[in-house]
Amino acid sequence: MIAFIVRRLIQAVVVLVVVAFIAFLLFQYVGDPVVFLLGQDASPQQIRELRSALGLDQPFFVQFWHFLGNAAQGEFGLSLRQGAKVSRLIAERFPATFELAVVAALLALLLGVPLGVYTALRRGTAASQGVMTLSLLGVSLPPFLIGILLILVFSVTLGWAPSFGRGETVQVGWWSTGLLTLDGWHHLVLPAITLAAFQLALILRLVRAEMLEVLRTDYIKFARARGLPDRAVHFGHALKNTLVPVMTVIGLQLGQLIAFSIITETVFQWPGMGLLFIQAVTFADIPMMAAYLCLIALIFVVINLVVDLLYFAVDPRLRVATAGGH
Amino acid sequence: MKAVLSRWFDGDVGYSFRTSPVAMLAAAIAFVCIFCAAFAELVAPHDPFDLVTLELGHARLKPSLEAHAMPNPQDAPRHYYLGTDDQGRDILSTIMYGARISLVVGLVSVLLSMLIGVGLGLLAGFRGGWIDGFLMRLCDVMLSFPPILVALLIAGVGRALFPNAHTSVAFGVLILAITLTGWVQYARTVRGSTLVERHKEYVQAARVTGVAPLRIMLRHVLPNVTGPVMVLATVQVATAIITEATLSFLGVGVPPTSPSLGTLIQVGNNYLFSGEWWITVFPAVMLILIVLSVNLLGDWLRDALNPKLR
Amino acid sequence: MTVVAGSPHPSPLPQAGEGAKLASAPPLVQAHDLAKTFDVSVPWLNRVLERRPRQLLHAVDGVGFEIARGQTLALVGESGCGKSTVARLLVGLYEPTRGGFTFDGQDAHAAFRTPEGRKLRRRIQMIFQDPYASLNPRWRVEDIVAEPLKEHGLIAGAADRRTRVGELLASVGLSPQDMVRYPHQFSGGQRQRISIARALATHPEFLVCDEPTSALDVSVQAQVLNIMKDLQRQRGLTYLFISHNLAVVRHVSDQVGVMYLGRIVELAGKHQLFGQPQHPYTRMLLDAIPKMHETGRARTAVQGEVPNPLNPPGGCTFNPRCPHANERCRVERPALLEIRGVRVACHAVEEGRI
Amino acid sequence: MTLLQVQDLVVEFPTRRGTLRALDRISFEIAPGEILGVVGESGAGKSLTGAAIIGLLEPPGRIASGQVVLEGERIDDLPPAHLRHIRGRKIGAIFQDPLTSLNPLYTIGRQLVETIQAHLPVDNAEARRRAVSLLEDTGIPAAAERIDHFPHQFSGGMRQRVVIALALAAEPRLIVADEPTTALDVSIQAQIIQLLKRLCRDRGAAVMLITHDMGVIAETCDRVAVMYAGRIAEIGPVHEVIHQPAHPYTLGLMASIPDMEGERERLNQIDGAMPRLNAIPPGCAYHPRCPRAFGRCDRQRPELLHAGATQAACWLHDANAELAA
Amino acid sequence: QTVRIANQGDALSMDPHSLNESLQLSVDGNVYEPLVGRNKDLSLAPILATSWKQTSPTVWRFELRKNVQFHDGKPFTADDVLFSFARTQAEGSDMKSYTNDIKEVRKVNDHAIEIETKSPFPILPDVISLVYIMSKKWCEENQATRPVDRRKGIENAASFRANGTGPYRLRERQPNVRTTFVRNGAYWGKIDGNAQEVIFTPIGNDATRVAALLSGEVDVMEPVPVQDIDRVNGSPNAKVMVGPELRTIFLGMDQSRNELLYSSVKGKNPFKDKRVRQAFYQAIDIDGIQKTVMRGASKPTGLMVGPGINGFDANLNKRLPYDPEGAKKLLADAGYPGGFEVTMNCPNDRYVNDARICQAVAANLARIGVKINLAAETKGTYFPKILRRDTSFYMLGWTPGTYDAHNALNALMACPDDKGTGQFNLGSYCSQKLDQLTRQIQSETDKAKRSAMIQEAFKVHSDDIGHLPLHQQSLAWGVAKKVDMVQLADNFMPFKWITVKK
Ligand SMILES: Nc1ncnc2c1ncn2[C@@H]1O[C@H](COP(=O)(O)OP(=O)(O)OP(=O)(O)O)[C@@H](O)[C@H]1O
Ligand SMILES: Nc1ncnc2c1ncn2[C@@H]1O[C@H](COP(=O)(O)OP(=O)(O)OP(=O)(O)O)[C@@H](O)[C@H]1O
Ligand SMILES: [Mg+2]
Ligand SMILES: [Mg+2]
Repeated sequence: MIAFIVRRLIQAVVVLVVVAFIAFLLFQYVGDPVVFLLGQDASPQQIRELRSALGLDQPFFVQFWHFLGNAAQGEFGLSLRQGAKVSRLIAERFPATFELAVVAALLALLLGVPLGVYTALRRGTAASQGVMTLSLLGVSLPPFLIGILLILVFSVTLGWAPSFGRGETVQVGWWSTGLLTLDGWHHLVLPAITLAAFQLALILRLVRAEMLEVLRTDYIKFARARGLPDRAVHFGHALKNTLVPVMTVIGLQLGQLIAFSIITETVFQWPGMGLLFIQAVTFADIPMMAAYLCLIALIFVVINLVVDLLYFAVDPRLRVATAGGH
Repeated sequence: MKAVLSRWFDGDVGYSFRTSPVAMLAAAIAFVCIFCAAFAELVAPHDPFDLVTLELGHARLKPSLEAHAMPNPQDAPRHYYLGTDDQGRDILSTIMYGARISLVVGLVSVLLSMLIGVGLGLLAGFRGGWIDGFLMRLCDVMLSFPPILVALLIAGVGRALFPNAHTSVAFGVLILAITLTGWVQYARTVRGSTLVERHKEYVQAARVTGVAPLRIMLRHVLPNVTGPVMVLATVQVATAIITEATLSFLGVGVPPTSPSLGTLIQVGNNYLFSGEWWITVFPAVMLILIVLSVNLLGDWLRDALNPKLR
Repeated sequence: MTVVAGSPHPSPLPQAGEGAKLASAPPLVQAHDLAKTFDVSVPWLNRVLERRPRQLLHAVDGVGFEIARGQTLALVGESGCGKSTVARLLVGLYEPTRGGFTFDGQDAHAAFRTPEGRKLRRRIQMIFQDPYASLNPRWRVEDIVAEPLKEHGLIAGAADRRTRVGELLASVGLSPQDMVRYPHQFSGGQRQRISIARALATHPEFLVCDEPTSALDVSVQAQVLNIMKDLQRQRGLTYLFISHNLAVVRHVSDQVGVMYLGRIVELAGKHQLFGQPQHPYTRMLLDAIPKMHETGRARTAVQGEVPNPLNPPGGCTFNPRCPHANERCRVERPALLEIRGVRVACHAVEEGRI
Repeated sequence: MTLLQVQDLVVEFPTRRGTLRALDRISFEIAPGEILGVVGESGAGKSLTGAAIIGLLEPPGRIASGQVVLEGERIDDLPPAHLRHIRGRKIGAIFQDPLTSLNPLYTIGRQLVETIQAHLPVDNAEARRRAVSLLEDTGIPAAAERIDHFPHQFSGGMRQRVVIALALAAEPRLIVADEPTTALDVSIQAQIIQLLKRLCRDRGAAVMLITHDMGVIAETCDRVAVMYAGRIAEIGPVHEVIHQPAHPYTLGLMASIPDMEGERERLNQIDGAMPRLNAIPPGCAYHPRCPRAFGRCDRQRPELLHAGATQAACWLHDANAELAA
Repeated sequence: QTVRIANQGDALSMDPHSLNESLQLSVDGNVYEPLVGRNKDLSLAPILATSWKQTSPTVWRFELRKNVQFHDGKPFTADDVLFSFARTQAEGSDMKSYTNDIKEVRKVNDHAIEIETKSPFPILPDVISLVYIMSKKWCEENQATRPVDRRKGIENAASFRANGTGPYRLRERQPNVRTTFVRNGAYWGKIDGNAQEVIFTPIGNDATRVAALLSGEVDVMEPVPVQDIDRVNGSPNAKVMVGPELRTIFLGMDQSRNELLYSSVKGKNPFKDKRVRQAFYQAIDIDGIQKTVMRGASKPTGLMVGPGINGFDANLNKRLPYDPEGAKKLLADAGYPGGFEVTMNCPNDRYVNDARICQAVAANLARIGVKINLAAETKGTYFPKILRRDTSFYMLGWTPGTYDAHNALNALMACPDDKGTGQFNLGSYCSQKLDQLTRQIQSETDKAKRSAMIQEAFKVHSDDIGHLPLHQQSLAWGVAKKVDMVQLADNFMPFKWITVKK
């Protein structure tokens, strides 16, 4: 198992390098930072100078190599647009995104899983049909529309929740948290719902589908025959057997939440990484994008590693399969 | 052909279709949507993609049953049942034409990513070892890129290769971009289930029979891991349609003169506060209908394909 | 027709009536020193934290036998002694940890790995112990039984194949109309029959039967056993037959191997074995057979504790339960020796103590 | 006083091509401390009877009519919440398929402890102690160690014993044992049988033992029911049913048992196959295969009739009618 | 009184020399001040310089204001001015273009300086109105003597902190989240407004920004999307201040290549033909666009600069009439009776309703038979593309940074060379006459003569139909009814003119 983890860590490094490589490839197509760096009155001479000063005129592989060298030392340079350390900017923004993503994920999980179980158990009843249909709204309404509608209803019309920003935050070390203030939670509600809507629907539907399969198995029947309480049968035995696919998807979705909450963050002006990233894209802020993509890659690598380890934790059959070597 | 159809209709799947009102309703909705999209030229009252007929003066009209006089007296007055958008396009017609774009992009890209993802996921889960490792790390890499960036990359390359083919390449770019970022979910999900499934005895029985691994994967394991795939796929259709809108906005998709459903919603979104709700609401309803029917059909098909649920 | 051993081409099916065994012909199936070890350790982290050692389970530990063409070798023994594992080794589902087996003169495990292995697969089939798990829950019976036919291209037309599947089903006492149903719609015994029909579909030469009739009622069991015997007579089929039902074993087998904790302790012709069992375990086993005609009477079960396969006793693994065990039995592992015309692994028998 | 009474039980599967009647008016009863053997052709409906008794028919299967009465209380129409207290506690069930009956994700210990605690107010340590002793009772070697293993790490026979241990965990009054010893070698089989018998003797528990092994039936049961095509063909004391079967089917069944003495090239078999559920012939279901069928057998369905010490559903034993030649 | 202001974007840095972007300069302008600033009508105002005069064609003398203190209490002197001008020329500065024409800045005494330009430079005071003065001492103490240099990867204290002479001081800065300013109690001048504290927040999303204003979470926001102007005006507690903006939106055509890159016409360039350009011009229904797309929030224009720019002449600001029929004829005359196909590039997140304007133009052109393939994209990819001149037909907006017509002539209309002239003349319109005039305007110091030359140059351009001017978009600020403020046409928002009613 330790060999497994070590192997995965080595692979993770490869993944990061590949991501960085592709990221660099991409930058030729997302725009030219120099155009945005210099004002409209800059002379061609200035543009040429800046280009060479930034090393943008060097061959692709030289640029990439420089980037790797610096990145290996945890140095991603300055944001071209903001003129501040990329690492610091990301560190500043990470807590906001992370808190939003985690709250949204919890919301999606805590509602999605039980509702999924419920709709699977009460297949065909009006209530579960209703839940299923509602969940379709979650997957078919684009998040920007959900966000705007929420704002329209709850901020503008009712005035219950603020429409933008993170509210009051408290600094805990380098981490700024909005979870310790009432105002912070107040600001969190709408974005979290917006972000969770899709995940919630997906998890709900997935759990339901898997539950329906598992509920038909012999061991569930046998568990019932032993007179186990329904809760134990449904949540202990059935739910756990749905976990392999559900975990995979949840893992992926959590990654997606952290990585690509761009739209929600834009709508609610949530000062997170997604907002940072979309700005970086609009202004072709290469160091920022590179660092961001590497961070996302890292998040996914970690999440996927955890999911794979959880596979083992959840399903002993897989454990033996890998340990015994096939 | 007829025989095949009738066999299918008499078969289990056909039977469960005939006895499921939900499935029939969903199919009816899907049929109407697809029909309107495919034959928009015939069904739609106007051709919103034909710029000549657009009347800027008719922009943002409310939905109504009354006809509007054209500014040029020689033209016939027009009906805008669902109102018009900011360019004077008839929403009803635009929905039909736009649905064509959205459906093609949504369905094709989901199908493609499903094919790729399920294929690679099966391979990874079934073969294990370095193939598994490699494919899953590939997933890690792909996951790190938002579709937006991938689309920009592909569009860049595409334009470099075919500098003069903007609109025709656009579709390809969209589909490719959504596919490339979409297959990962399927791959990882299928792989997870395959890991469990490949140790079951029926797989071993097939091995003993001498069935080639590829066939075992496709014929034995695949049907037993499709459950989550169906859920994902049906849900992803909507996501793909919305992603298409975002990409089009960034300039790598279809031009704004031929808006897709997603684009309409996105454009209309700007008019929510100013009270022109119909620009966004009707396309959104259409999108919901499409997604609803796809999901209901998907749910039904999943149950219908599962012999134990019959 | 004579089958030339080691012929590079797989021999065609022997025609009806020609399955008579040739004393001089080398055996069709030869297993030598087969062993399979499973790693059943707890997860690495727990092992480290709880300081538990790595645990290896020697499910099969040096099993050797041969079966001549047209013969039946039965394996009996306590459950968990490794019979199914042997069966799985023979059909190539497990890679042996040690040893190997030759089929018709060629190294089967090497062959399984090559494309040629597919041909071999057709000639070796298996009936699984657990009928339900071995049937794909999403397939109709028709497809399940037809799969080997399709896979080996035995019957081309779909209609012909259906007919053949119908015949196969009928031959195990199912109705051809059952073709359209799915495994979960059958009773346990019916599933077992489906699995038998599938195994018979390719006309295999060697059939590994892991408790093929245990889920069948006696009348269907009689039908199935009769079919198996008929096939053997007509086509010279070779069987490895695993069963707990000694009456059935006695009926079908030519040779019987008695396994105990991963090893063969006695290997003899059926008449010797049932007539004069040598190994103390065999004797106990035979005593434990329920007697049909003495209703309500308890039989004598094998005495003593069933040993732990993870931590088998030293020397002869049977020694803790053996009435004849002495010091040697506790330290020295007996080899399988030819004694009094049978092969038996027992110091007591070797020394003539019993 | 009977423990379990099954009356005119009918189980049906509605399918798209008509309704299948898998159990057709089954009636029998079991007294406390009694072991009732159930034998019959595979597919005859033995497992379904067991499943119907504990209320775990798989949909779309359903009890169409008849009733199941346990200790004077009707249980076939109880709501699920009530049933739960009966299952495991009053009726223990052992299913036919050991490999799939165990949850692959939990250690057998956890499944045992959970079951014990669902019914008995004991703490973890006590539950675990009981679990180990249950496993020992069923003859699992090194039970204390193997309790923490997962189902897939056991051989088929051992899994079967685990399933038995689970069914016995809460000391039920009635045990529905569906082929509990099929996967076991004779010596373990003997242990299990002894265990079941001991339960009956010591605690007055009753057992409904479904099996194909006539040796086991002979050794264990007090009475036997023989089923055929969803109906009871014959029911009576074990000795009589085995040695003087009254129903031609039972007769054929007994004849096809391979025995330890004689040497036969072929076993006796009953030719033909049991009818499919959708094509059960009118009258006696067995008549197409019956060597002694006569006039009314293909028209009128025989009810259970007294035939010596046993009861058989066969017109041969109709005292009121003349035997046809 | 606290005023909460929301804007589309954020000032990216507090360093006034790091980026030449109007939002950043506008925000920083509350903390830092130039020598010469602007009044409410954009006329020049003495700020840190009390007066200035041209002592020779190339030398200007500025008298500096006395008794001015930086926020940290240090006095403001000529050294700070010298330092700041030097700083704008340092590595990493984006403000170089404003001081490029300066040869030397000399200290006369503590409160007077002289600026010598490389050549006669009549509009120097206009040009330096965005050069903010920093404290030399403070910059030295904080290692901020140069603007942050992205190339070196070194951060800079001046990005996050500020020490100016302005009416507001920086209290707290969270980039892209919130920046808080408080009134400078020791300000040298009078502050008209009464805002004690200003909280500045970026809100990128249009709808969210509107929502924030409507729900009262902000008091001022900018810009209001044109379609929401009515809604805001209709709300009980907010209104929209609409005013002209300096930026002119126009379309450009590739007039230099012999074959267009993206067109169905092969072998020749239709845009080289004035008739085609005129046909395009007259096909555009600018009033329809103004009414429908811009909802009235724009001012159609016939010139490439708007009112408020030095050199603008209302008499010249006449458009050719909208005339689709005539346009069709012109096209036919030019040899395209059936029209042709051309790709139009357009941004979709840069100017007010940019992509929608393009769509409307495309629809207009469709009426005369020209098929437009509209490629609208985000500014991130759009600008690099058109700046490569990889376009046949494009949209651009321009505000002359110097508030002077010469800037527009030189950047947009003069023949491109590799020294920066005509850098944004992306269709390479070329006119000898105009080029010559532009060079003369550059150094002509006589006001009247200069104006005449500018007008002549504009006339040349209009007659050639070098570009297709569309309109000046309007400023639209959403303001709570309790707030009074001054709207400047250059879209700067000085806090000192904000008053909150009780
Ligand atoms: N879901 C189902 N749909 C249709 N028929 C079914 C279904 N489940 C079981 N049956 C039928 O019901 C009959 C009785 O099945 P049951 O499992 O009770 O047999 P059994 O007597 O236990 O046989 P065995 O000894 O082989 O286990 C069988 O003929 C079977 O085909
Ligand atoms: N995949 C596996 N992983 C770990 N241990 C295994 C595995 N398969 C079998 N074993 C162990 O190997 C031993 C032999 O198992 P096997 O299935 O061969 O027994 P068997 O003789 O067939 O028993 P039965 O008659 O009960 O089926 C058992 O102790 C079992 O627990
Ligand atoms: Mg076995
Ligand atoms: Mg059964």
